[in-house]
Amino acid sequence: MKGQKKTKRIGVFVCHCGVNIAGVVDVEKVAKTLTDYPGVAFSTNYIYVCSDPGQQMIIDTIKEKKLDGIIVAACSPTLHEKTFQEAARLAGLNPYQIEIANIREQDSWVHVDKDKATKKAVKIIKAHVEKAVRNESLEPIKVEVHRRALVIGGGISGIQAALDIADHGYEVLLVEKNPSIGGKMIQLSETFPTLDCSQCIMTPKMVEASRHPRIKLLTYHEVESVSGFVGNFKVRIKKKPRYVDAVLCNLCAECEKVCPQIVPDEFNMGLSFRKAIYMPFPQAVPGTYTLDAEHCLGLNPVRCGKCKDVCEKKAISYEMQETIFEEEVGAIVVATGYDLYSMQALGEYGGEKIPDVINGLEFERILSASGPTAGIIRRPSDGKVPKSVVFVQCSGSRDTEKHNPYCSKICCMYTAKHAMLYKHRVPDGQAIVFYIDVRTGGKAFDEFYQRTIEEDKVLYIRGKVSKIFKDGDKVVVWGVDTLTGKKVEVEADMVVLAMAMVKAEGVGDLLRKLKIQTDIHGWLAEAHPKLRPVESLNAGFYLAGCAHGPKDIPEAVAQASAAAAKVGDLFAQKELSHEPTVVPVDEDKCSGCAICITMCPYQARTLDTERGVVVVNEILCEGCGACAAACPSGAAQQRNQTDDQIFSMVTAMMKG
Amino acid sequence: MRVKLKAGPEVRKFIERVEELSGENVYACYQCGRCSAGCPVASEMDVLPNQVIRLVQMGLAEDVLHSKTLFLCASCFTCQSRCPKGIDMARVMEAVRHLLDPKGADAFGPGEIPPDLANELPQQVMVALCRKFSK
Amino acid sequence: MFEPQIMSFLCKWCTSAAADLAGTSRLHYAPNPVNLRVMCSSRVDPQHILYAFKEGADGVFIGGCHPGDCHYVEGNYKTLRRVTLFKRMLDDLGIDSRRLRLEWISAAEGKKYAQVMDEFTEQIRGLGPLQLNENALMKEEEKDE
Amino acid sequence: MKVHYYPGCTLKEKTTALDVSTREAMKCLDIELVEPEGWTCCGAEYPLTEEKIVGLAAPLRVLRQVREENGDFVITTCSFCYAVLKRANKAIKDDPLKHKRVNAYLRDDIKINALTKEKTTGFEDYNGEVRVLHLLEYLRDHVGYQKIRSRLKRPFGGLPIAAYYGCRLLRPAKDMDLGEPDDPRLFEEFLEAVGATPVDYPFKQECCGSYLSVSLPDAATEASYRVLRSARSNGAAAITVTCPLCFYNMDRRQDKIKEAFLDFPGLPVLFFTQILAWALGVEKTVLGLNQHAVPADDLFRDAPAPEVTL
Repeated sequence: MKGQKKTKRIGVFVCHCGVNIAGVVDVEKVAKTLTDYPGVAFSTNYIYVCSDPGQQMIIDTIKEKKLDGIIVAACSPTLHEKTFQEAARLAGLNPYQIEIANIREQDSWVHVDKDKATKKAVKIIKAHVEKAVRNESLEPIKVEVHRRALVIGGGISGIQAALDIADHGYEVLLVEKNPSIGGKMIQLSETFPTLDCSQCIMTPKMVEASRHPRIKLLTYHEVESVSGFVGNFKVRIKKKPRYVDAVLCNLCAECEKVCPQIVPDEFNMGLSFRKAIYMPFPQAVPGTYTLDAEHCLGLNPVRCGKCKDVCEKKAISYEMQETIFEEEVGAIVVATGYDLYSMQALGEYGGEKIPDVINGLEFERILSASGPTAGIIRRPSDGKVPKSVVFVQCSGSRDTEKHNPYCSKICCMYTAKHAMLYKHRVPDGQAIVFYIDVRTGGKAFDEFYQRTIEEDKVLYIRGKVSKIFKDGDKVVVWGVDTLTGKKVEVEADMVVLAMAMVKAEGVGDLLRKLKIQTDIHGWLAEAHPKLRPVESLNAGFYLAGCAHGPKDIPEAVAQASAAAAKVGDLFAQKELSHEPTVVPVDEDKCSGCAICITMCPYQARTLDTERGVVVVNEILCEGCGACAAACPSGAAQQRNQTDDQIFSMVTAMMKG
Repeated sequence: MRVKLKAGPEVRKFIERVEELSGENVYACYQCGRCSAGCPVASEMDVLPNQVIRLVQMGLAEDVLHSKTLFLCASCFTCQSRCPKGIDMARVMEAVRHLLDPKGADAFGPGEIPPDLANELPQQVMVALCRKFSK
Repeated sequence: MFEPQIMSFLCKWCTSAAADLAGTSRLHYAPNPVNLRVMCSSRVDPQHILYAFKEGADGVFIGGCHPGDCHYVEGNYKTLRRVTLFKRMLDDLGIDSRRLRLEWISAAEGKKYAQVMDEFTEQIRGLGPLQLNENALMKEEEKDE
Repeated sequence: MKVHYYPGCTLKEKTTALDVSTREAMKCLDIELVEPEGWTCCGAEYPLTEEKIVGLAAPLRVLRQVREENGDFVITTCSFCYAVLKRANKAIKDDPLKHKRVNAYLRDDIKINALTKEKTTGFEDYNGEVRVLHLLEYLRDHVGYQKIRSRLKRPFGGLPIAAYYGCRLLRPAKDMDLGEPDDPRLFEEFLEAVGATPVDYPFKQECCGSYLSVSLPDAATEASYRVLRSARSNGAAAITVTCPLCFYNMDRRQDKIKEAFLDFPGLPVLFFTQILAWALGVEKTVLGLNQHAVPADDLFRDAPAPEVTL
């Protein structure tokens, strides 16, 4: 093979590890055999190389023999690689010139034939000599970190992440596309399993986020695009015109009174109405009115202009324009939340056409004291208090055929809560829950579920509902009780569907702009399913809350805090330090075929279309080498594990 | 009597035959019961559709083969269209019918069409019935 | 008795760790495989495999993480695709594709690692020494150039 | 224009009303229906086990004949025939083994024919080339609702009619491909095109009881009752079907339904082709209304229907 630099002086230290190695491998013979091997300037054996005198021997020998690479033939590199790298550093040798030849775990401990084990040790060491003579001295890659974070999404996850990062001492931009922060949680009535009022625990968090000196709240803003890389992102943010000056607005509500345009109220899931100029809900943060241009008569004083005329503070201006500005951040937390699967997709359940068949969030609003019925349970069609309510779990979940194959995780608990709260408010009413399995893994969850049945006398029927239809003023539910084998029919007053959780509507576009990876359902993909659950595959991006998959409030908050802690890890360094054993590109050899780009899970490689070569962002490269194996021209070579090194190691192992 | 669950080659063969004939994976069923909930004739059945597939999963061939249900299914495919796992129950029913003793009596043969109806029944009824429910 | 030479490429995170576990558990197995540790099984280029055969390997082993466990998310899937395709080519080159083996062995499967090494060594022993058709291989190398 | 048409046995025998009205309606649209030479029964039931491959031979023989007569597609009205033809056609396209075995049957069949008819044409495998279209589908995609509207002589004046799909038209959806099996639109669109008002009701896709009306009459009676009652209580003046068996269960057996369910006042049952033919100007006397057990005459009044804005 070409390119062997025989000028290097390599030292070999064969460890006895007491009798652990020396009992099987003839260490003296090994050390002696290596003395004559090309590139080896010095070879010895020692009883415990990892001991202090052993390390001192290495340091002294490196200096004395002017070694520029060493092999320690000893135990697994997972144990003492760092130890010997440090010793070498003390002797003035670059740590990347150290190789560990594993002749204990992978040789002396697993073989009994001394002759064969000795021969194998020789092969292993020779291979590492071949590698060492070709090793480059490397320095960790350093890059400056912009210690400022962007959090996308102002629900509970985004708020928690923003608060934690800000409390760590870093500045945070919290971007929310809606007029107020609060997300889905602020819409909830009471939360399982403690039944504390969602607004009571959420509102203080929202206020805290708005008052925090290091959080810049950007409501009614959207992220337009992101460029750059970890530590150095450039973010373009769109400010949507609110047409109301949030500072001047004193919430007198005069504008709302005169506005002639009536619009379904999103906060109440369309169960009530708002005006075109509105405050999403009384505790909205920031506390200001917003003019919804889509439903306004035209932002035109000639056509209407009533709100502007009546505003004493002169807070309303029809001239506000959309603006776009750029910010620099070092880390991005994505907390874009979820939506409920559309009932339209379930034709057999009426496909949204039956007014008294509603989804879980609509029922939350009906239960909420601040909701459209002021907390009295009334059904949407005629406002009657329903005397029998059917709850249908797994609506659109766990269906591999037409809907969503996964379990939406929170529905078992919130359905139990719904049924319980219904029974608390309508004690003479009947609550029936149709379920397939009840999953209550969580602290105090199963006890809550049992209470729903035992104390509140909710009837749980095991079977999936096949059909729901309107008959007169009743809603008929066709199900089965698989436990008794009886086909059942319920004439209910109202039906609540526990609709599947799906990725937030429209979030796909945003994620494409961020170039952040998702799974096939559109949930954010984590860097490692077990070991890196709050980081994205894309360095510098962190995941929080339901954007990553269905989860309940404590889990979302925990993940948000974990994401914030990870951001803190990143920001604790002034400079990012990254393993230099990455795969750069030899531009002379690169033909720009871009095969390596498709191999890279980290988007570290991009095509420079002008020059027709691939360029590598070494900070993003994790050094797996998949691209190097795929590169047809040999332009992609992993540092200190080049093809040349692998070939020469193979030769040594097979012929040595 | 306690039913003894067996796992021998005979049981496996029965399950495999049902899967082979129907082209459906009976183990894909997680027993939600939706097929029974929507079935237009489930109330007449001694074994509900979801129980048919459950008995096949358990390898209890005799219980399935002796059930009236096999001759009540009208292949309307309501269960198929709503099954969350995309299992075509009508095919499972037909596969089990296929495994009945070929020398056994027809559940419904041409001779059983009431003579007073013979002149008025659409042809398709007679053909379909005999195809479905006789050997 | 014929002692086959086996070249073994092990991913750092799973199979090499399994080999270490086999060591700490003092499991004895055939000494024939010699291990080269790579960051990920997807670092292994078919050229490396072919080169090993050319340099005297009678068998080549690749060990990676189980599907879904890859430290680099999907490297093992890339390996699987490559190895599956490359096995077909090996047969065309006159190298019995059984001489190349890919296994998923996790860091907890020291025992499996030892078993697989024994099994593979015996299998290669049964296949006998690799008789290389140098001409076929040369053509392949020329193509690479 | 000549178009291949497979009536199926029931339409030639017990339910000629469907056949006659289809032909009359098509005439008004300048379409001549041609039956494939020597067509046979489709088998009524698509074989649901992998081993009953012989059941595919009958429907595919018919489709092959259409191909031999240079037809690209064939239309049917009976839901049973439609399902069998369409699914058999898909099966041999999807499954090479079925393709091979069915063609072996067909080849033998041709040999026998050759002996008797002294015709020796070479056998070419049938590969599912002929498309199977339901008349509703054909009207939507080939004729076009625009053309139907322009030819209307007696638009229905917004008469509320319930479209009944039943089982075979829609399911299994991956084979039938006529829309969401629990939220179909095809039949309603047709009713709108002829000037009627489609009635939305939750039983349009439920089973009428099918052939259980013979083996388990009470179950079929109840199933049909539920459909009729749902249509009626949602305001339908009539229910319309595509299948002779649905017609039998809901019209011919309506007296039994009324006996069993005293609250049910009755509802006329029409074939969709009778509606189409009448709207296109065909005379009432040729629609086969005398075959109905439930009088439907009143729905077809010669008095000019009120103007309908389209």
